Amino acid sequence: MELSRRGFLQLSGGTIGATIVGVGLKPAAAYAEPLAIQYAKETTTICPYCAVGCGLIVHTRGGEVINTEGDPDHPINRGTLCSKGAALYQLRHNDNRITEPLYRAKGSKEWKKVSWDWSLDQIAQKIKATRDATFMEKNAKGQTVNRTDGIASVGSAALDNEECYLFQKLLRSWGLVYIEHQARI
Amino acid sequence: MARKAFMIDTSRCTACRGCQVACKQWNKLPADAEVNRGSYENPPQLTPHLYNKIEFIEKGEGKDFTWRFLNQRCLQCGDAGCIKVCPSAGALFHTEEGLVGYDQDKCISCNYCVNGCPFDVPRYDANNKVTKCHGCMDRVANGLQPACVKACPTASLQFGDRDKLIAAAKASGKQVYGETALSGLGAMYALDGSPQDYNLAENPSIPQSIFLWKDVIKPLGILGFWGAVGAAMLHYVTVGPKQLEDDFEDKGGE
Amino acid sequence: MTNHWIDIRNSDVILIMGSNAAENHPISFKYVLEAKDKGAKLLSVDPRFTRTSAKADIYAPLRSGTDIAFLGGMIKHIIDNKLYHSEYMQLHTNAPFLVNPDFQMPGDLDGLFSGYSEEKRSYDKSTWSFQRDANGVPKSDPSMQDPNCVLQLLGKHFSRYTPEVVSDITGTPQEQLLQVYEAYASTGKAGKAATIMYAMGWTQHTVGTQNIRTMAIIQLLLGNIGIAGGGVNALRGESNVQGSTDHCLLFHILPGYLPTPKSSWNDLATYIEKSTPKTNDPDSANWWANRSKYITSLLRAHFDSVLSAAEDFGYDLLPKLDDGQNASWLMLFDRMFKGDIKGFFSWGQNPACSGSNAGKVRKAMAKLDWMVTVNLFDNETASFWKGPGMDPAAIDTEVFFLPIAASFEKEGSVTNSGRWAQWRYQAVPPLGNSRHDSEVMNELYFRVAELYRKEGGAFPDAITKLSWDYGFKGPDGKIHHMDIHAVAKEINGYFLEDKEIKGKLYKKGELVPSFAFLQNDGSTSSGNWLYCNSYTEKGNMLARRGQSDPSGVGLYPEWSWCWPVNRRILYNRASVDANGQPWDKKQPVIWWTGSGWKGDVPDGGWKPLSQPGTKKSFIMLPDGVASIFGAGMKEGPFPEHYEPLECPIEKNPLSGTKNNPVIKRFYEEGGLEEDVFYSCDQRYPYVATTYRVTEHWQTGVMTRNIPWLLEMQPSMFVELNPELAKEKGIKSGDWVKVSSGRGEVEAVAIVTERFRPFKVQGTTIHQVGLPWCYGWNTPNAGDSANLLTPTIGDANTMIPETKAFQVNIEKRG
Amino acid sequence: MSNYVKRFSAFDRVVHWVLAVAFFVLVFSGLGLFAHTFFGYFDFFGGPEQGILAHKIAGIAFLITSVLLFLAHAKETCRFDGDDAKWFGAFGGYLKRGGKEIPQGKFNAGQKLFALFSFVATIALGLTGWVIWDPTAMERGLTQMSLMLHGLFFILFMMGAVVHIYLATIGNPGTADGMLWGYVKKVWAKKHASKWYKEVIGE
Repeated sequence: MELSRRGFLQLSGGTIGATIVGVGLKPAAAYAEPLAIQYAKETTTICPYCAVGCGLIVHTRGGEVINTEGDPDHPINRGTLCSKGAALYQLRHNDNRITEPLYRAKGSKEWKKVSWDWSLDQIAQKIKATRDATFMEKNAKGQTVNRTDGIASVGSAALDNEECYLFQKLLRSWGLVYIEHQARI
Repeated sequence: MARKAFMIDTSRCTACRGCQVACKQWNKLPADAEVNRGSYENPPQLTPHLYNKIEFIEKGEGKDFTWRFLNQRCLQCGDAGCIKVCPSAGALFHTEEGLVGYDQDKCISCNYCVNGCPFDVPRYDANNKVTKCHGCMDRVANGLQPACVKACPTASLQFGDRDKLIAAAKASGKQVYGETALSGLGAMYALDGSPQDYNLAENPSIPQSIFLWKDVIKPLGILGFWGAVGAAMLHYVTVGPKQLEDDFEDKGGE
Repeated sequence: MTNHWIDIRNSDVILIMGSNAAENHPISFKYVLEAKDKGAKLLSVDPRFTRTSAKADIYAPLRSGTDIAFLGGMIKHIIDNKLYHSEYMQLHTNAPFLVNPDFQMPGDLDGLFSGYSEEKRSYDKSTWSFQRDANGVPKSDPSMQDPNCVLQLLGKHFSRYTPEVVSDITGTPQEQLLQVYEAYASTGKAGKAATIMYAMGWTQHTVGTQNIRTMAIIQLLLGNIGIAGGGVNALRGESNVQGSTDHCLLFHILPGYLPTPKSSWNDLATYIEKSTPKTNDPDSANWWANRSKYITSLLRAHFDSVLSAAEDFGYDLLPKLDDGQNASWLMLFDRMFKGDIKGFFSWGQNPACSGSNAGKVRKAMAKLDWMVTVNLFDNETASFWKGPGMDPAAIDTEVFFLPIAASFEKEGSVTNSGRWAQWRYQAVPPLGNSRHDSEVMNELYFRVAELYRKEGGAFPDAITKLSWDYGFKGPDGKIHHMDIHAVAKEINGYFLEDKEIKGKLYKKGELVPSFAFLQNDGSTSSGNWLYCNSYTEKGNMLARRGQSDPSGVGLYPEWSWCWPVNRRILYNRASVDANGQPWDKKQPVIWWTGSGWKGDVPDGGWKPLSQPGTKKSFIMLPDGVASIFGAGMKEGPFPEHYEPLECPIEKNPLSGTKNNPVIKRFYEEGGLEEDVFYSCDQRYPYVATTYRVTEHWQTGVMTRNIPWLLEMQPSMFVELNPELAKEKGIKSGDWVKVSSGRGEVEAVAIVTERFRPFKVQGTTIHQVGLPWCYGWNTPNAGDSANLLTPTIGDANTMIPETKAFQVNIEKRG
Repeated sequence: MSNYVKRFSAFDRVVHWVLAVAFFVLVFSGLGLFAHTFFGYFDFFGGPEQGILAHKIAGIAFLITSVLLFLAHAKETCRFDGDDAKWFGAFGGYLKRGGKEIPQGKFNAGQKLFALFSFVATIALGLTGWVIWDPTAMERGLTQMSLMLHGLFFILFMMGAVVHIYLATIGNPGTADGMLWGYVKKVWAKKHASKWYKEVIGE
């Protein structure tokens, strides 16, 4: 009985007799589909959430993400993931991602789609205008400070190291000192 | 092939629910819109899009308080009620590794399996076809671990040779739930408490009626049917029919 | 983290306090449970029974904001029972040092140390000093018996923290208190290791820095710093918060933790002179003496290399703070609220939910002229103008939303909590029309520079003399595709001219092998000295995937790269005795072979301490030893318990000084209605704390937009104990209103035994808890718990006190 | 004078044959649910889902016609007398050839028993069929019990049907005439239902 339950009878001439009397045939089958990620391209990455720094593999095919799972070679997580890390796939396949620059005008009730070129030009002009208007070469004591207190920045612990470095370099070149991010809160 | 199985070590589960999401990711299952009902446990039940979930179990007070976590899923029964009641051969089946797989193309939407399961596991999707944890039979057939097992950070979920997992769990002093019940579960629990602590049935079994129906009535019935046909044929060729002419012959003979 | 994630498995006792690792760093439990498998004890101390507590051997509840009292009691327990590691303390700490006899402590001064000025609300630290010999080297008593030595003073200070007093403050039953003390203190001997895993549960208090100091003292008493399975481990919350801190996206420091120039440091020489720590002890390495090399190399990386030494390599081009100017988070938003800030970048951050007193933050943003938000998803900051209580028509802030690539849509490195900087690759191009952050920065750089070149303006040199050489320049003089490797190489640093060092010639243009090669003559550049060695002529060290672990303690020295100079365990020279032999022979970090060190990269390659001509083991500190007595703190060299700004009790049971005496009190000083607080006020009788859940990350901007995660934790909740729920007629699943002096939020009640009432000074105190991962921008999710939290910061760091404040809770009408 | 007597009205015959067709539809559509061996029978209906639908429609037809037929003859079928006991005692005379027929009314004791059984089985199959109409709708135990009972009564009914068909056709030549076109030979009536024959003829 035990054997027949997990036996692996295949439909064959031998089962015809059983078919006539209607007893004996137990279902069992081998699964033989090819794996969804077979021959997919693998790219390693590090989880964007907490600072454990788990490794993931992103499987892509035809330039699109088809699967994400833990990197078994990563010495920290060894292929394992928590719920957030395991959900990386939906960061790509996600209807909520904003994919065009948006602009909200003074007093407006809504966002408006705008071009990158326009946005960047506008922002550059705003930076310059505010910087020029608020720049202090000297403080009240007459000491050189070369800064602006009129622009501030927060972020980000979600940037890559290279971007963090670039970002602080850029902000400081504009004279910002109100530079803060997640590490303070 | 030696039977493979899950061993779920409840003492190691931190309820991070990586398993819940890894499963959805691999099987490409959508999320459901949920609301908080006064618990972390969401969705509150398995759904057609949720093949495994963590149950959060709070018991006791003060120093005796415990918060336990149980991974709920298809327990891949050796004697599987769902397979037993399924009318469509191959819609639900045991894979070579002993997992309870299914083939939606063969599902006839009869819903019998939903009812036949002692653990209330199978669900029907929007196409009215059976869904449930199939142990990532596609991954397992290709030599990979099921998605949930691979994701589990603390090895609370393990998958492998069933006998070895049982031996290892016993060696670490755990009570194994499902070693023999239902001809051995293919997803067992290594419990650090009693089955009641985890709201598990002490002796899970297929309802007696399914046993009577599939193991008694069905074979006896088929025998009975053919028996009746046989008896009729036998009667015809031995005793023979009641020919109307018999009476005339009788009369004539008198 | 002084140590790293894998190292947790080497611990004998793991204390998780001020963090909830199982929920917020789930993979850490891989190693916590591995340690438990080998017999380690897991201790969970938390106001609330968490998923961490569920796995703990001992769970001890404590009232939010009383960690110093809890740990102070442990220090007393260790000292009273002589459970400390004497030899370790003598070798590696200032425990034997003799303190200035004029130094006085809170036991004598009603909660204050000597030197306090009521008027300035700060200390004159002149008595917080050591007795020094004629050469200026601190005097010490190796027997540690002198009543003025650090250890004796420490014992005297914490003698007031008896189990009765502690329990009366913390609400922890004495039984559990002692269980935790005994388990943890059992590691004060060679061969035993205990680790502390903490996070924002310790930092987000008005005494945040001192919470950590208290633990650091315990670790030094027990000899747990530098060893495998030990250390003081901050579990950092974002994938690259370590890296972003290292690169100093913070007002007070430049990359590599170099102080931001201030107005009185008018030239580079003054900067170096004033900011370089000094020592008179010939045995102290005083590594920061190299500061001149690091700041000079930083300037060489930042600015055009034609700038000469005579031009201070462009030092003047860096913005300078006024002396004493604090431009930290709370100040930033305070100034924004007052209308002093016109333009604002919110780049990959959501202050409308993450900022303490978020209501004030949101109102502040309405006063901006313009704001640039850079993110993957719409969020409460970007769309603040249409948030609850806002009238878009009345808000004149122009807002730009720039959509950005996800982590696997770009290339670069991130530094984890264990300081491992790991490279990640681009798997797919940015989604839709989103762009790499670096490309956006590049565009802004060129467009602003172009405007200044064309139109002139305020101090254009700072912009036009910036070096920006990260790829091929097109005919328009602009870079159109950023080479992120060029940035990584600049961070590491180059030789800018041929240079011979220790007999070896390094050619101009070569990458600098490590920070030991950096120069103060302008011949080297390095964007961040701490990362010098990360991208060398040997290649991109960050991308390494070597699997070897020769030491067997899980260092994986060939996997990625770790600062500094690939040292996996900080202060590792404290893991050995005077002869260079590991305290723990089974789990050695480094060991002296007689001719050199083996194991991890040692904290300085000098010989063992017993040999002449060596340097002491704590090379970053001027005295060369770890500071049990730490005069750098603002509140005092030893930690003292003070109540949170908002607290449920009238009086600090330990002294007449109720709150941290040196915090900046916004409400009293500025008088803003938004900054109001209510201590011991019947309108807000319950202690509240905030936290996150496994399923969401930070304010939830990313995770609330991931349907799989939102499904599991769909909306705002508040956890409260059944007694309070009964009192208030609240059932699990009910919607309730939680309010504080700053605002209110609606939440679903989770009535649970996981919160227990505390018995404090004979009264019952209820505590509730709320997650801060929600925001109004996600339908039906509720709003941020930070609408409730106060405007008050830690005295040293100004990190806001969001972990202990007062609220009321009512069933929603 | 005719050699035939009228046995079944047109109403009887139509209802019976609707019932019979429904029965065969039920058998063939239900066999696929009964055992994997018979799964192929679903092909008659264009697939299992259509087969299940046919089973449900035929089930309703069967229920109605079976009840109607029973009620139409309840007066005759629910009354048993001494002769019926004798009939049962002699197993209806089916065990040996050429025995003396025991006098019976319009329906012999076996037929009456079969009618009663059919009615009971119809009700049982109808009730259980209603429970398992949607197997997820009702309480699990009840559904499982109903599935079991549905199968049990199906089997019993099948066995009864085999006997019924055999005895109504080749087992008793001439019997089928009554249900086919309404009349049976007098000689058949005299032999198989002598009391009824007397009632009809001998007044």
